Amino acid sequence: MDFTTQNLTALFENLAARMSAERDALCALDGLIGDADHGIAMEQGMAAAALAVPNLATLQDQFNAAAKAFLNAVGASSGPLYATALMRAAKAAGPRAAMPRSETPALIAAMADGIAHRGKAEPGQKTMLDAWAPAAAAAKSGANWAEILSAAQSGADATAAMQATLGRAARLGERSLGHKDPGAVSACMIIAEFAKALG
Amino acid sequence: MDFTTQNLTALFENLAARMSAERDALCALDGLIGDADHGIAMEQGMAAAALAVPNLATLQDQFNAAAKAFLNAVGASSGPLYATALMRAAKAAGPRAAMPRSETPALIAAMADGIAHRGKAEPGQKTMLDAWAPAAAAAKSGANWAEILSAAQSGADATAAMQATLGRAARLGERSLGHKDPGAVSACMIIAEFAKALG
Amino acid sequence: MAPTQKLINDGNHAVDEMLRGVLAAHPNHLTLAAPRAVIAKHGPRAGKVALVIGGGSGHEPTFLGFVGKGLADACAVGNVFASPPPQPCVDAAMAADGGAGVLFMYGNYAGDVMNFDMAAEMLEMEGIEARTVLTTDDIASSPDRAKRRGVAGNVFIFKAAGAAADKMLPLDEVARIAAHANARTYTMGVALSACSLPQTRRLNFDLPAGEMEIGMGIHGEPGIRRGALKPANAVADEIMDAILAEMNAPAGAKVAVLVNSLGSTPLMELYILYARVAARLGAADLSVHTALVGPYCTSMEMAGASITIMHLDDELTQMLDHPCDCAMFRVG
Amino acid sequence: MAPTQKLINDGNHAVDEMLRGVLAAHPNHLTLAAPRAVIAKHGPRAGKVALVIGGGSGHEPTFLGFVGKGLADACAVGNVFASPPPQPCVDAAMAADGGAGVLFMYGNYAGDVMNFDMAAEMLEMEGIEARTVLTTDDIASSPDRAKRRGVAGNVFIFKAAGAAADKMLPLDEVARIAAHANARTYTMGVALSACSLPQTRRLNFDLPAGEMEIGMGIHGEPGIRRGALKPANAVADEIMDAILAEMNAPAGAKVAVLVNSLGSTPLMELYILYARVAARLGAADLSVHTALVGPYCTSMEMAGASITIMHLDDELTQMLDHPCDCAMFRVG
Ligand SMILES: Nc1ncnc2c1ncn2[C@@H]1O[C@H](COP(=O)(O)OP(=O)(O)O)[C@@H](O)[C@H]1O
Ligand SMILES: Nc1ncnc2c1ncn2[C@@H]1O[C@H](COP(=O)(O)OP(=O)(O)O)[C@@H](O)[C@H]1O
Ligand SMILES: [Mg+2]
Ligand SMILES: [Mg+2]
Ligand SMILES: [Mg+2]
Ligand SMILES: [Mg+2]
Repeated sequence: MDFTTQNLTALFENLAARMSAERDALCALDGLIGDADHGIAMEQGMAAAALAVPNLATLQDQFNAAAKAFLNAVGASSGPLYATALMRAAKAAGPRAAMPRSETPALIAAMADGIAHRGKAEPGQKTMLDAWAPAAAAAKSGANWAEILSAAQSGADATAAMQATLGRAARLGERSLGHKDPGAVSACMIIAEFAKALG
Repeated sequence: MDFTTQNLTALFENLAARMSAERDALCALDGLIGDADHGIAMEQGMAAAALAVPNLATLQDQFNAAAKAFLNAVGASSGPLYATALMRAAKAAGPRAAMPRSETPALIAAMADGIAHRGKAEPGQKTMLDAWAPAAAAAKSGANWAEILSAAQSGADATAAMQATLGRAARLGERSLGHKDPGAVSACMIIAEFAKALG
Repeated sequence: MAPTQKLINDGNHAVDEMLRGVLAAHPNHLTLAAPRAVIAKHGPRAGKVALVIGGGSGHEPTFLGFVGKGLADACAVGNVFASPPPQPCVDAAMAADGGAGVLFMYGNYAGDVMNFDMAAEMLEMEGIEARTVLTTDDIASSPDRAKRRGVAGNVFIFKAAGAAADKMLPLDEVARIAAHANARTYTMGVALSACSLPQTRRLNFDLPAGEMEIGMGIHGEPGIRRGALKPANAVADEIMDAILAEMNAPAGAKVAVLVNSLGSTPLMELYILYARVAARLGAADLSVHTALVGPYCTSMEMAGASITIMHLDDELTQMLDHPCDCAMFRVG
Repeated sequence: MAPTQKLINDGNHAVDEMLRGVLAAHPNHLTLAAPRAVIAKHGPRAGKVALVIGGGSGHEPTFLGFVGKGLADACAVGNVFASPPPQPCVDAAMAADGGAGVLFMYGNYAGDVMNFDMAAEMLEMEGIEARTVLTTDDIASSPDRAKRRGVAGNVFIFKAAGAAADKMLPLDEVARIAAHANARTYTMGVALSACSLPQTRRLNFDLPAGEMEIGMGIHGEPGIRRGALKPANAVADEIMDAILAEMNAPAGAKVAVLVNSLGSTPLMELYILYARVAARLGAADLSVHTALVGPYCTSMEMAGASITIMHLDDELTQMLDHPCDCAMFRVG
């Protein structure tokens, strides 16, 4: 069965619900090495995205609408990063009402590219890219959704041992050690929802 | 043995030490129905008075010097009240280097008069006068120092059941009930030091 | 309990060190007439009524910050939450005196009344006429206006009197306008946290989370009653209900508004309150001529806010619009 | 843990309700160009470079309060501690554009850079030239100036750029002066308590009594290190040592000083700090041309303070002295 616009609408609803449920935990994580608002940004962004996607004809339109809605609701760092990620996903999905499930891992790879591009980020800098990049690598190498998610999670776990060199936490120097990057943690949650819908 | 200028110098030293020791407790009391600074006012006032009284020729000069020093160090409500009290004590002591101990209870009566005059206060309004007035009444009726002190203490204890109608606490209405007036409590401490020196 | 977190040196010297900083920061506005007596550089002049304000410290920018051309000529500076003694009041008055008499203005507190009254007596002996107008704008503090405290309304009331003096009106007129301004000014506040004195660094009362003190003054004294912490709009409504009922202004009247922080309540919260205050005034068909939002009359680090409304008439409008130039407040 | 004590309604609407209050309180200064895009009533005009500032909310009076004739022409308003998205930046720029180009100025944070860069790209498509000067005054945040955060120094840096634009200088010159102002501005701060977001009302970090965060930014993010809470003079000395060493100004130079409250630190403490700052500047034979003391760039209810020194030259002096008239800041 193909992945349809209905399926994507449902996925964004799940993403919104998940971010809402995790809001305070993500804020607490961001409080340790950032400004304690990451959960709020992700909740607002995904809520806006979920409102924007129903009743659109193509997956591409949906992802683009989600990108725009997320960005306008949030700003912050997460806004441009996820807006760019979602616009890349739109391109990958293309102007069609459904796509074969076998092609969906390419969405993850596209999103990771968008984040790296917008954030001028590389793996190892203790950002969300440390979850997205290994997930994308797994996706590109033909891994299944469980493997993609597990790659993201290992990547996010590894951020605890990194010293941040990009984003707000970079100013903390060694004080950023020992805490996971909140953006990498929320990235795993997003990828987990993709996996649940598609795996 | 007469009560001399040396004795009065020592008494003010004791008053300063006592107020310093009780500062935080008096502030805490004032916090319940006032602005939490009564201990600070009494500490500063008595410290300044103690510095002002040595090397003066007469008890009158000493009390007047103490009055002025207390007032200038403190302001607040306590300043004018105790300055006036101490000026009345100066008058009662008179321009002499010593006074018979038997006459010293008159100092308490004079101080109480000064406070009532400056504060336009009457007993029952939940102020320091509720300690000073019964002490003065006892002093005038020929009571000994133990009795004077005990009158002051009963008066101060009774303020807990009063609703304030004068001073800062008057704005609290019924919320002033159940707490002793801080000025009445510090008054007992002062009278206790007089009693220790003179009893 | 651990001492509260303050950037001070020695609590006993906090007021004098602050004063030193104020004088250093505002050399074009303020100078010292005597210890604890601050005078405006360009305010006092011959033939002008001298407006002398004062009170305890810890309310900054009240009182110090309102000394300047067009507002107060001088200020007596007390210890934290303590009226200044008579001497600095006298020093301030003598330094500001222009031969046309002195008007003392300060909040109605027992301590301030006793000290300033002693100062007025001392000035009389010097042949200087001193009159007094107490501010009594805190409507929560007593049903009887004469017994009320003076709180944030000070800003508007001092401003009106300062303008009258700056226009070279005689003492009688300045005092009349000051009393008139006070009579038409209404304030009520709430506190969301206690504050602490520099000497003790202990919270002066205990306020559990989720509660607030209603009818709060500006000295950390408890309010009139304690209640559940409500949303900003409900708090604004409770205060505006009380003020509008007392003020009883006819539709179409003009008002001045001050939404004041008691210390640590930030501008974001004040403007949220202001939005509701403006809506309430609009609904009552009252128009806002002047709006001030910020920390104008504080209790050090206390959290909370007060709302002041001055019911304007042409005279008071003119007085509020008159220019003034103080270290911490300017109009025009 | 109990929610922090705030006078708000719904945390999700706090920024929009604040904005409503700001616009209601300052109708002569500010108006809305689009949602979350505020524009000065008397600032923008034909042939003038448009200075557009912006950033997250929660720093009031930064950024909103510095919009007005002679300073910023417009401002994009983000969520609390969150950069505004590109759209309000574009809206603010288009509304303020006078045909002479747009200068974006904001603090150097990853989020702001991404959003404003997207805005600049969008403006390019509209044929409007947009340049950017980031503020990077927080000397504690990195040894490398280009990587530093922009904090309270914003006030002086925006002021200089706003004056240059108001004098009708061309975009190149305005951008040069803005960068020059930034390069000569040095800030460092300490925090004595955390703050909390309106949505979560939880303290964003845990600071035990008796400790402080040193090298604190303005978003409640932890500082560079944590240390024992020291007396005000020792704190001022530590900051001034760092600033003076970096600034390396010759004896006789002029400076502008800002002693800024991060939120709940009251004027009393700021002036105690200022007294020491003035003494240190005097000892280094530096003279104070402008002194600001108060809450200029805050983190809501956070306790703490920062010290900013701008090393003046004739050009910057002229820019700081140039008049401006904003809702929350005035010069001249
Ligand atoms: N340049 C960047 N590239 C990739 N990810 C970044 C970059 N800057 C920040 N991030 C991510 O953004 C997260 C913070 O997001 P959020 O809290 O919403 O924004 P802000 O830092 O503006 O408050 C960080 O945990 C990190 O994962
Ligand atoms: N009018 C008055 N007459 C007599 N005593 C008064 C009067 N007003 C206040 N007091 C006393 O002063 C005490 C408070 O003193 P203090 O805390 O030093 O001054 P303040 O109230 O100005 O802070 C009260 O507890 C009360 O005993
Ligand atoms: Mg964040
Ligand atoms: Mg008291
Ligand atoms: Mg007091
Ligand atoms: Mg943020």
